[in-house]
Amino acid sequence: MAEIIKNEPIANGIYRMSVFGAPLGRAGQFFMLRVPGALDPLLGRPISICEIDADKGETTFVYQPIGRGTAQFAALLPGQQIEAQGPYGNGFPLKGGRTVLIGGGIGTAPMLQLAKELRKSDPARKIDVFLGFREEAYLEKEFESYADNVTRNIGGYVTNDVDFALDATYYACGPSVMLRAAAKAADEANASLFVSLEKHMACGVGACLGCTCQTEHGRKRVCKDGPVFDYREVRDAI
Amino acid sequence: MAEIIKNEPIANGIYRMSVFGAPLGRAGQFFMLRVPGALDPLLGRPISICEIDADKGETTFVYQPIGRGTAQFAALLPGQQIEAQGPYGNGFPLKGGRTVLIGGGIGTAPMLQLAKELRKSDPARKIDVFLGFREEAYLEKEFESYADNVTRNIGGYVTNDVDFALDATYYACGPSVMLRAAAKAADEANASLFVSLEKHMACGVGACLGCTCQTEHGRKRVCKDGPVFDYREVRDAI
Amino acid sequence: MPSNPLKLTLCGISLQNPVIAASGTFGFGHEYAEILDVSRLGGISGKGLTLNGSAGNKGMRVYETPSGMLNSIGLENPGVRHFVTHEADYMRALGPAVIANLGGHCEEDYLEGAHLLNDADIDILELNISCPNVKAGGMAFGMLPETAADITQKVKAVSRHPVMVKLSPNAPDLVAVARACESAGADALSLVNTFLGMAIDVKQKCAVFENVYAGLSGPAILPIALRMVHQVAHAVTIPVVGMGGITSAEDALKFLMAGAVAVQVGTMTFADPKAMLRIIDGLSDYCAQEGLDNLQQIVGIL
Amino acid sequence: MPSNPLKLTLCGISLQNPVIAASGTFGFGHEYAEILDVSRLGGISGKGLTLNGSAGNKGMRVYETPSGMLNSIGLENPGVRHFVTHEADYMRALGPAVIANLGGHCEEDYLEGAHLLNDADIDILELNISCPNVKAGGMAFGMLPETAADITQKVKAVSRHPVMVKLSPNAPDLVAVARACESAGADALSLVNTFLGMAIDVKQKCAVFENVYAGLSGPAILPIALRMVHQVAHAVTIPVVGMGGITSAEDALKFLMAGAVAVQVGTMTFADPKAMLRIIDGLSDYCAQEGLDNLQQIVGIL
Ligand SMILES: Cc1cc2nc3c(=O)[nH]c(=O)nc-3n(C[C@H](O)[C@H](O)[C@H](O)COP(=O)(O)OP(=O)(O)OC[C@H]3O[C@@H](n4cnc5c(N)ncnc54)[C@H](O)[C@@H]3O)c2cc1C
Ligand SMILES: Cc1cc2nc3c(=O)[nH]c(=O)nc-3n(C[C@H](O)[C@H](O)[C@H](O)COP(=O)(O)OP(=O)(O)OC[C@H]3O[C@@H](n4cnc5c(N)ncnc54)[C@H](O)[C@@H]3O)c2cc1C
Ligand SMILES: Cc1cc2nc3c(=O)[nH]c(=O)nc-3n(C[C@H](O)[C@H](O)[C@H](O)COP(=O)(O)O)c2cc1C
Ligand SMILES: Cc1cc2nc3c(=O)[nH]c(=O)nc-3n(C[C@H](O)[C@H](O)[C@H](O)COP(=O)(O)O)c2cc1C
Ligand code: FES
Ligand code: FES
Repeated sequence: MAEIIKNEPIANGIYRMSVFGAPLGRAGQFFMLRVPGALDPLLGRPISICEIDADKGETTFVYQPIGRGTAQFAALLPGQQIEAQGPYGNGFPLKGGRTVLIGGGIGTAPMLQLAKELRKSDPARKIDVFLGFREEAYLEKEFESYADNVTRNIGGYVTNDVDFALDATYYACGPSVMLRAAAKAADEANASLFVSLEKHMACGVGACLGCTCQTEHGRKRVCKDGPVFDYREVRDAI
Repeated sequence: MAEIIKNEPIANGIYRMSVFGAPLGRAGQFFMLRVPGALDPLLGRPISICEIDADKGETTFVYQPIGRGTAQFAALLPGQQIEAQGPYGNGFPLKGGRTVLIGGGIGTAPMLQLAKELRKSDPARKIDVFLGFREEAYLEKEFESYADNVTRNIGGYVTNDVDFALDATYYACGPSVMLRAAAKAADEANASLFVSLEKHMACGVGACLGCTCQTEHGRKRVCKDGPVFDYREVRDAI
Repeated sequence: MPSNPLKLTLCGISLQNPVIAASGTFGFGHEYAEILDVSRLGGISGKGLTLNGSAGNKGMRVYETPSGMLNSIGLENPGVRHFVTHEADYMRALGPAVIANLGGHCEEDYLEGAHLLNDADIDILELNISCPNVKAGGMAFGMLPETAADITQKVKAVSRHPVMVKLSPNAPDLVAVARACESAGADALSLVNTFLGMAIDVKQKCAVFENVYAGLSGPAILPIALRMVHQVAHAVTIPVVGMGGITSAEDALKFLMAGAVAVQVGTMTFADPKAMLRIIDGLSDYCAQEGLDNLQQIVGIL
Repeated sequence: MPSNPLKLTLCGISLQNPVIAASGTFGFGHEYAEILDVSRLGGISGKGLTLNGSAGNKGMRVYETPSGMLNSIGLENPGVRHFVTHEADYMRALGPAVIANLGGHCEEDYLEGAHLLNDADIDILELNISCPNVKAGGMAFGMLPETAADITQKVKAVSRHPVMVKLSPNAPDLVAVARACESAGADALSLVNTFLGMAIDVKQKCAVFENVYAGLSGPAILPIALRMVHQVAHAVTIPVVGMGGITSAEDALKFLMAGAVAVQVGTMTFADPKAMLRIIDGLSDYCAQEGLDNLQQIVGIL
């Protein structure tokens, strides 16, 4: 059980929630969040770690209330409790050298903690961040603390802004169309690209087989073996 | 939908919640309260009006978190919404002359608004209040604003403190044992006694027939034809 | 002036929309008429009637379960004669289509009840052969195709009203029962009635209900009810009215897409008395968004 | 030293408590072993196996419903041989009783699978004749008393392990199936598997699941599952293991009072991974409060 410290809109239809007491994870991992007590909604909702403040013991999520579960989250107030099971999933591999981060919509959320960890692991490296939004940008300022460049795109194709021919590691999270475009570009440029996938989940830990997908190395569970994969492995599942 | 103004414990395991925006009722009526959105708990919980502040448009409830629904209420914070359907039920008949109010445990709650209305209807009348609690008293002070005497009993039988032989109207709400004792005493003294009954409810409006009881005048619905009855009518249902 | 996209015809009766209050959850309309504009409903199915009325079951009658409820009302009702003389005209005056729900303990009761209802100005007789809460009650008739067909055919022979048979989800072979009722002349089918369930009071170490088992309704049963409506709608050609846990316009659309021409809403009305009005508004919005001339165009598209 | 009041014997196997992880909801134990002390469980029923393994169903596989979920995993599993060589010993080392859940597409698959499992160090073979998610799959065997008895008897003849037959709540006559399995030699029965349900994506105007229907589990089904366990436990003399929507010690006690000697917990583990540990602690507390030497004293008191 974690305690809600803050829970506020940061853009139209986008909320940021900070909680205290959830075990600390790492970039690319997620929690199954659930309002305690009631049996409906029943299952936890997978929500990525957006930022970790290890000193304060706080984890921040950025989420979009789109259905019953997430709408319930938006109604919570500081001081109330939320069940935060996790951290689950493999997280992003922290590669050395130059890195390019591509986030689309709510997929920008996990990129922030990734930028933070990449920066911490190497204060001198180059980190380029590309953010794509449909209508309104968010988290831009936060990225500026860790990135060298933050490019944002509203209403267009963020992947068009990205040069995939650099000697860099690329990380992407966002809607399928965006990931497919990134994969195509990475193919053409022979780039190294890691993608974070989304699937409907029940358990989040690898037990129910609700989120499996076909990969180059057999069937894998997005929640447990992912959500982050080398895009070449999961080409058919994007 | 009503907005929560206050929601705090006032004794061990007893909460008081004030809401704004619920239609104003009268003493003895109740609301079906429900946390909006989720489908579990599904049904509203019948909770009596404890006090009405007509000027502010506020209704106050006093409740005991004993199960899933009421425990959910206790976790709500000011600013959050609660569905308050009602007011339902007949309410207490406001008789003239001397009155004696008997409340047991959480059954003290509806008596407060009754005292208020009785006092308002006749500033000169005599109002005696008897409150029985198992371990800890609450609402005592509030009753003092309207009553001439407030007698409390902790751990004993509150009905033993009451003289049923007065030329007065008696009102009682509390656990069945208490109501049965009051009915017996009223029988012996030939007193006029109104009791507020409790039954498990689904609709609260008289449509589901989940709360019917056998009365002297045929089957009646506690939610719609009651919850307040002349005790003689519902002797077998107490 | 564009015509009302929600209107439909059920058993030759014109309904202004496909949202009907489910039997046993709306009385005869009085109570909710004080709280909401009941004239906006498509129809109202009244509390289940038995020939001579009944005081219903003893003991606990309603019990909440996760996203659902068990009830053991046991058809408490004032009897068919009372309905004919005191309730039918009131219901007619409310505006929505009037459906009388008739249960029975034996064939004679059903037939005499149906006969008496010929004197009432109702639109549809809903033949309840599926109430699980009365011993030797309606559900016995609804479990097997033969008995269901038999009572349907006999009631049809007596009644001047269209007959909609209400099916039990507890029937071993629901589709066979549905087909049998169709062959026996049913004008429409409605389903589902409640699922047989059980509750135990752990503290008291006893069953919560005097009858031990009771009927489960509410959102919890929606996925099973939807599957059953889909199966039945694909097996018969008469209209099917679907129900079971509907809470929203989206839920209602699911039943329509699965093959129901109309829906009934029960338990959700208890939780939110205005649920049916919300659903009607939502269906209107849906037609506008999708550019549908008539909502019936989506019936059975799955 | 007082003995453990939760312990019991099931099919001759000693269990430290009556709380068993339900098949398909706990993998083979690996995943939850990272999160909680799985050694405290009474038993673990592994993911349903088929002879040659399977990639499971395509498309959407899990979908939340009010207080429940539909699944259409379709028995994705690595096959019996893989289980025997790679999983059985791991499960044994975890501590709780080891139950292998075996599904099948045809009689040969079941018998060959049961034969191969003779080489594995398991405690109980749970014969799954009730998976609703595989076409021509296990559920076909579980619908009728004759087919259920036939496969039970044949598997019993092949297997060196005690056989617990897992029943389908979708069987037209569940009690008859239970009796038939008992007569055919089943050592125990477990129920319920999931209820056939349906989900529709209104926006896309299509069924959510490629197989159209899927299996409903979770708290929503508890009242129906409890009724079925009560019915079956009263109809047979072999032990019954109950399940369906259990979330708490109180829920578990309901199934025990209804006649189950042990329970399985599935969906609730997804919502709260530690649910089974809470349940075990709650059952211990209950024995202490009630002064029970052994929890089995309350089995079937209703
Ligand atoms: C690994 C992972 C990380 C995620 N991180 C974030 C994040 O940081 N911020 C954010 O806003 N969203 C995130 N999502 C998506 C988020 O989980 C869904 O938006 C959310 O579950 C929707 O729940 P709901 O109750 O609002 O919607 P409903 O439609 O009511 O949900 C019904 C069911 O479907 C599931 N579901 C619905 N949409 C999705 C979806 N897009 N992905 C997975 N399951 C879904 C729900 O979990 C639930 O079980 C993430 C998803 C995954 C798989
Ligand atoms: C007319 C009326 C007025 C009431 N006024 C108050 C009040 O002012 N303050 C207060 O604390 N309580 C009051 N109660 C009792 C209150 O309704 C129950 O304590 C509450 O419903 C319990 O809900 P739960 O979810 O906490 O318990 P659960 O046991 O989880 O509830 C399960 C179901 O049982 C019903 N239920 C459980 N206990 C009772 C009960 N004692 N009476 C009726 N239904 C019950 C619930 O409504 C729910 O449908 C009143 C009851 C009635 C009938
Ligand atoms: C309290 C209650 C009483 C009911 N009484 C009747 C009845 O008299 N006749 C009948 O045919 N169905 C009766 N039903 C069943 C409902 O009409 C409906 O079939 C069922 O509740 C499923 O719909 P729902 O989930 O929307 O409630 C009753 C249901 C409830 C909850
Ligand atoms: C995701 C999922 C997968 C399941 N897989 C199996 C299986 O492989 N074999 C089986 O016998 N039952 C399977 N079941 C059924 C459960 O074992 C159990 O019978 C059912 O879920 C009811 O219990 P519950 O409500 O506690 O989940 C599965 C259930 C779920 C939810
Ligand atoms: S969500 Fe259960 S295996 Fe991934
Ligand atoms: S609670 Fe429905 S009639 Fe009283």
